[in-house]
Amino acid sequence: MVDLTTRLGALTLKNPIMPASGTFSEDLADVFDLDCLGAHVTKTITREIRGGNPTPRVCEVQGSMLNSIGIPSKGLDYFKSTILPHYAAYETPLVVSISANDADGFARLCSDVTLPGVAAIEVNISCPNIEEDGKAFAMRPRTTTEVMEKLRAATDLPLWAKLTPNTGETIEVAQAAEAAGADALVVSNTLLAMAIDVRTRRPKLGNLMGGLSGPSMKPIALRMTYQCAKSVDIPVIGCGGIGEVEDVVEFLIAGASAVQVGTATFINPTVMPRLIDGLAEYMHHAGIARISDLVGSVRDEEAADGVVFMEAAP
Amino acid sequence: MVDLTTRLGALTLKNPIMPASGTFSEDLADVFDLDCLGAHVTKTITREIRGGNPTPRVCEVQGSMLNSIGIPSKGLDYFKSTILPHYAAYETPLVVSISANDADGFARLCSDVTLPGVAAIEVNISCPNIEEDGKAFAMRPRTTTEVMEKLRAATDLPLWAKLTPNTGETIEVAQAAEAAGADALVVSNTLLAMAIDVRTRRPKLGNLMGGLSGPSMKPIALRMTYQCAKSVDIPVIGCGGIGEVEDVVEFLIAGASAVQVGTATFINPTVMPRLIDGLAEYMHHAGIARISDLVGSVRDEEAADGVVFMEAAP
Amino acid sequence: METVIEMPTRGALRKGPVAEGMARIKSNDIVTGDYRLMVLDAPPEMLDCRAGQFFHILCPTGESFRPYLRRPMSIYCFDPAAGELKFLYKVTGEGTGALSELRDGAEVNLLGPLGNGFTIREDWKNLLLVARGVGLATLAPLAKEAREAGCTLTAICSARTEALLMSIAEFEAMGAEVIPVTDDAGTSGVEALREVIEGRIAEGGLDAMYTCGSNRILTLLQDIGARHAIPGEIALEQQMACGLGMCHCCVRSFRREGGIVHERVCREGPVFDLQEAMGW
Amino acid sequence: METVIEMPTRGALRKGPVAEGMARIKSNDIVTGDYRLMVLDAPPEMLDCRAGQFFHILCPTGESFRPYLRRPMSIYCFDPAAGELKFLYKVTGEGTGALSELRDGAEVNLLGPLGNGFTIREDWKNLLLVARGVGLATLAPLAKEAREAGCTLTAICSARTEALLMSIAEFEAMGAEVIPVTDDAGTSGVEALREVIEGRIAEGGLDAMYTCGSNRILTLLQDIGARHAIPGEIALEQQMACGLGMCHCCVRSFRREGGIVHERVCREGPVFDLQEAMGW
Ligand SMILES: Cc1cc2nc3c(=O)[nH]c(=O)nc-3n(C[C@H](O)[C@H](O)[C@H](O)COP(=O)(O)OP(=O)(O)OC[C@H]3O[C@@H](n4cnc5c(N)ncnc54)[C@H](O)[C@@H]3O)c2cc1C
Ligand SMILES: Cc1cc2nc3c(=O)[nH]c(=O)nc-3n(C[C@H](O)[C@H](O)[C@H](O)COP(=O)(O)OP(=O)(O)OC[C@H]3O[C@@H](n4cnc5c(N)ncnc54)[C@H](O)[C@@H]3O)c2cc1C
Ligand SMILES: Cc1cc2nc3c(=O)[nH]c(=O)nc-3n(C[C@H](O)[C@H](O)[C@H](O)COP(=O)(O)O)c2cc1C
Ligand SMILES: Cc1cc2nc3c(=O)[nH]c(=O)nc-3n(C[C@H](O)[C@H](O)[C@H](O)COP(=O)(O)O)c2cc1C
Ligand code: FES
Ligand code: FES
Repeated sequence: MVDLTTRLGALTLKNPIMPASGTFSEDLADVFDLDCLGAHVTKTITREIRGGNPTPRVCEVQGSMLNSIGIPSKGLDYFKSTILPHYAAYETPLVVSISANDADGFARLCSDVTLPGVAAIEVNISCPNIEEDGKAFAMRPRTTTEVMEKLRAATDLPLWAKLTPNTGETIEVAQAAEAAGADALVVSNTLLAMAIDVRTRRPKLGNLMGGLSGPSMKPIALRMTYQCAKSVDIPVIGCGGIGEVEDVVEFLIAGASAVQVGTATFINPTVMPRLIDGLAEYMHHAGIARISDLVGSVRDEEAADGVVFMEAAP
Repeated sequence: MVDLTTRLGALTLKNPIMPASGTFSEDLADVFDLDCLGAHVTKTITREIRGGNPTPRVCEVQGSMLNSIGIPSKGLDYFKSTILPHYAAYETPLVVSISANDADGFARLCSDVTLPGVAAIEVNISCPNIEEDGKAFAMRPRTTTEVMEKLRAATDLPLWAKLTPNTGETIEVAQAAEAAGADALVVSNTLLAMAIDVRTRRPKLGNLMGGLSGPSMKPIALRMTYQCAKSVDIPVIGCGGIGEVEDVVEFLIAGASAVQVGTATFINPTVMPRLIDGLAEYMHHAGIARISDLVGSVRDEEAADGVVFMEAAP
Repeated sequence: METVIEMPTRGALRKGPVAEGMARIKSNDIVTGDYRLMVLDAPPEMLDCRAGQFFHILCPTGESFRPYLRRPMSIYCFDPAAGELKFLYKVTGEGTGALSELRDGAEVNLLGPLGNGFTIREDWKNLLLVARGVGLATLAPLAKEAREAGCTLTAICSARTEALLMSIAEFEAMGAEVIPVTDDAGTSGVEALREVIEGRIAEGGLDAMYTCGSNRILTLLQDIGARHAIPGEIALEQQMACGLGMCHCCVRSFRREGGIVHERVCREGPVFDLQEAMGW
Repeated sequence: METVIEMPTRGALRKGPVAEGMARIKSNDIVTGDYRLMVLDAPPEMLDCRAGQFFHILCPTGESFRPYLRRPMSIYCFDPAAGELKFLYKVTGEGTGALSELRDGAEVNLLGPLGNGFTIREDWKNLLLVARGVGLATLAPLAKEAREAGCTLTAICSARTEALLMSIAEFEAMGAEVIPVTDDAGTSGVEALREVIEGRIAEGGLDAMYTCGSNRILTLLQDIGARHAIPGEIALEQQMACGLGMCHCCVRSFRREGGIVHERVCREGPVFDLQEAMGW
């Protein structure tokens, strides 16, 4: 009997598969029973009503995609009146993703979504911090510490910090988030990228640049997952380019305790239930009884410790 | 008559296509006449003889590759006695890529390769700086300034600074390199990534992590090329995932004055001459007379200026 | 000892209103120019459709085409009795290029039916549709629904040349009156169209108008609709990623009391109120 | 006005010693188990080969397999007169999986011939090769070269089971004496092999030994070679990216005076001195 139960600090999930913020909503219930998932994660919400970015908001690149949606949000009230009650129908724990432009507003929102029916709060600190130079909170350890301390003080719920790959200080940021009281890290958000239509010479995204997600992100997110798992004691949730059972296993081996699936759901909307079944089957055939037998089991003894912190490759 | 001539500061190239360091050597002369290229760029050389990293040194990821070769080098003497004379047989200008672990050693090497037959020096400042915490020089503006000032003082040859994508400060680093006297920027080196063999649970690279190159890098390198071209006045040489004529055109439109082709040569060793011919044909059909008519011609008026410096996407 | 695999989601892939699965290609031939007709053998759960709905198609990767995202395609024809689903598409890029290479007997992964179809209110009797080019694919199934609702339908079919006019026979078979117009004949311009439509209105009245795609025709119909208080609907297009309402990439702007709002083409659309739609 | 395109590299793709281009598949069938034989119609510039050299093959991307890098494959057989090139390969992953799906008549992009082949010194008369599994592919063309050089060749062919023994007829057709050994029969162990080879040496002497692939056999032959002062060569494998010597990913370690050195399997190899090669 394969046991897919996954522990994320105080939270126990029935399996390690959950959606990535912004690539999931109650609309997916049209395709399968959402109660099979390990957790539900909302699109990032903001306090105010926001319109989002100009279209086109997505484009393709070789085997992956870019997006610049811009966190359109119907605001906090709509979340409380409509979204939260909707998820009450499910047993699966609900994780609410939130964001704000400044640390105090972020903390207030965090406090306001600390509500019955919310199992954890994912803080999208990969979004621009307009008090500083517009760089995301999670680009630097200092701004990570500042915002995470305020967020920690604002809620008793498990607090997941979602990191950005657009930094040269992944490990320092991860450690700052842990020190400031994060209960888990989500690794990671999308990587800033661009595409131009050579015919029209216009950027393919209305907002000029956007975030790379999908298979191209996998080796980058896997590296970050490994770096984070090696340098913090809180659980790491892997995210980036996951679409096949082997991807899930690879992230677990690298040190992730659970994974989020984003872009793959666009290509194959039933991918998450397929991954849950496929993971059980894989573990059965490989004789692996528990998820924890996989987590962090990478055989990296031979590779020198020094290179864990290596920052340049060739 | 299409004119492929490309100006890179003091240097004029007969076309904008050149190889990326580490993916090219005199061995390619077995396949085509290397004199068709806009420039020749050597593998990064170091003063000392170096062995390089443990094998496996490359692996595949979805539609791209990782490498961790580790700059094996036969040293400066071998370069002078064997490599440099070899390239004397060609008209095409020779660009020598160099690297070192500390700024003073880097500058001394730079001075030592300032030799007849060398047209420009590409400084691989994406390599670890062991005087600091092992992070590459080009990860921070301060360390970029320090090393680039010493390098600038060490040579009168055109100095190309090769940037790393493993930073959250691309624009600041680009401006630091320019301010310290770089004549051009090469954008960029590989992005730190990882892959694990789920069967053996071992890292797929002997050195644990390695650099992502190939098509997955394209939207990232294109974004950096655009950011750099917008924020400095020296020419930018695009590099990352280029393999088709449309890719070359896309980088030129984004602001690159020339491009380097790396991984694509492994897949298709004749890709560079094909790109040169294909670019001429493309320009002919599109009615574009000169390379300079393409460079930086991106129609980004509609996209707000503010987002140029945006650092987080969704 | 035989171990038992716990299948935590067994039964999770139960049928929701939207199906995801394979359909087998019966034929996939050129209609005219770059237009192709794909006829599929589809399972019953995919055939509970409305005119105006669409499928999100996973176009296969091969040597020459490497699409990544799914591609939205209107339902050109659905026939639950025959187990058939048809798409009429124009080959324009990676995705439709990949579709065009599929041979008879190949399978293709479909997600759908998706979105909201056209409305025919009970009190509407005289309907008009204006379709151009591949817009026919979206509007064609309205003919059948109109007939089933006991309405008379006039279809203005527009194309660059006569050779590119498609589906006229199909419309006529459904009892619709077809008015072909072409650029070649100079009959497809906005003013020419206005005359034809105003003529219809003068003759017998119009209860509703339907269109899709073209900005020019949208503006014309909005103007005529506003003057004569004739309601209408338009099917819109937009880049799509998920097709289900999750990603918010497919929004368009609409005029509403209180200001301009964004709605998702895949979820609130693709069919929208004619007057609320904004040009692009 | 007709403009002229300047083609700056016209003539640049002139024939170097290494060719890159397409070859058409004549057949691609299962030999035994996971082993397949691919027979290609190759252009003359690809057929100026030596035993031990290899080609770097661009395996096609499809729905089921998506290899990215090229895959190195030894030349199993080359016949300039017939315009034929053959590869014997074992289906193990993405690349060889993709190759195995190619149908007769399909084209595949080859780069080669690459690397250095085996040496047969003029004064060598009695040669021995030890091949296991797919190592046969690498060593097989030595039989023809040995015959052309007027040497006698003994081929010890090793496999898991008798069914997996390949190419015995081909070796015999080239006048080689074949000694089949299998795990099933218990004849393929190191000590059994040692006995056979020592027997040969005792009988008539051996001038050179050739092998490839297996660490176990390498150690055995190094030991025998050192005892009896018999030279030898080994063909080595390593992950490859460029195949041409540019990327330095394919190195292996070798014992030389002065210490251990790295050499590129694609450029300095794949054939190396038996005693210098180091186990892995
Ligand atoms: C609801 C809906 C129904 C449609 N029905 C039909 C139909 O019945 N027949 C038909 O031929 N076409 C239809 N289209 C348009 C069709 O989706 C595009 O032509 C197709 O996506 C082009 O893909 P491509 O890869 O061939 O082109 P590319 O230019 O390579 O596409 C690049 C990207 O742009 C997107 N894109 C390009 N054109 C459009 C467009 N017009 N609308 C939305 N996204 C686009 C693609 O989906 C892809 O993500 C419909 C679009 C929508 C939104
Ligand atoms: C010079 C040379 C000659 C060879 N000749 C033959 C031959 O004639 N017949 C044959 O069946 N095989 C031969 N091989 C091995 C063959 O290259 C590999 O089996 C093949 O690359 C496996 O690819 P894959 O995608 O099917 O396997 P995967 O496991 O999916 O490959 C993953 C990666 O590992 C590399 N790789 C895997 N195994 C090997 C290996 N043994 N050597 C080098 N790289 C490897 C692949 O190239 C690829 O980059 C040769 C190898 C070399 C270096
Ligand atoms: C269309 C789209 C919208 C997204 N919106 C959000 C968001 O609102 N908040 C957030 O934290 N991440 C957002 N993301 C990032 C994803 O949650 C995820 O981190 C990223 O896509 C990498 O995972 P993937 O490769 O599996 O998609 C979005 C991604 C996409 C593609
Ligand atoms: C095998 C390999 C070796 C490389 N070696 C070097 C090097 O020595 N110095 C350097 O500056 N960049 C090196 N690079 C990086 C390339 O020059 C280039 O910046 C990168 O690969 C991105 O371009 P591409 O996607 O076209 O390959 C190497 C890349 C590869 C794949
Ligand atoms: S395509 Fe995702 S919301 Fe419409
Ligand atoms: S494979 Fe590139 S040097 Fe051998």
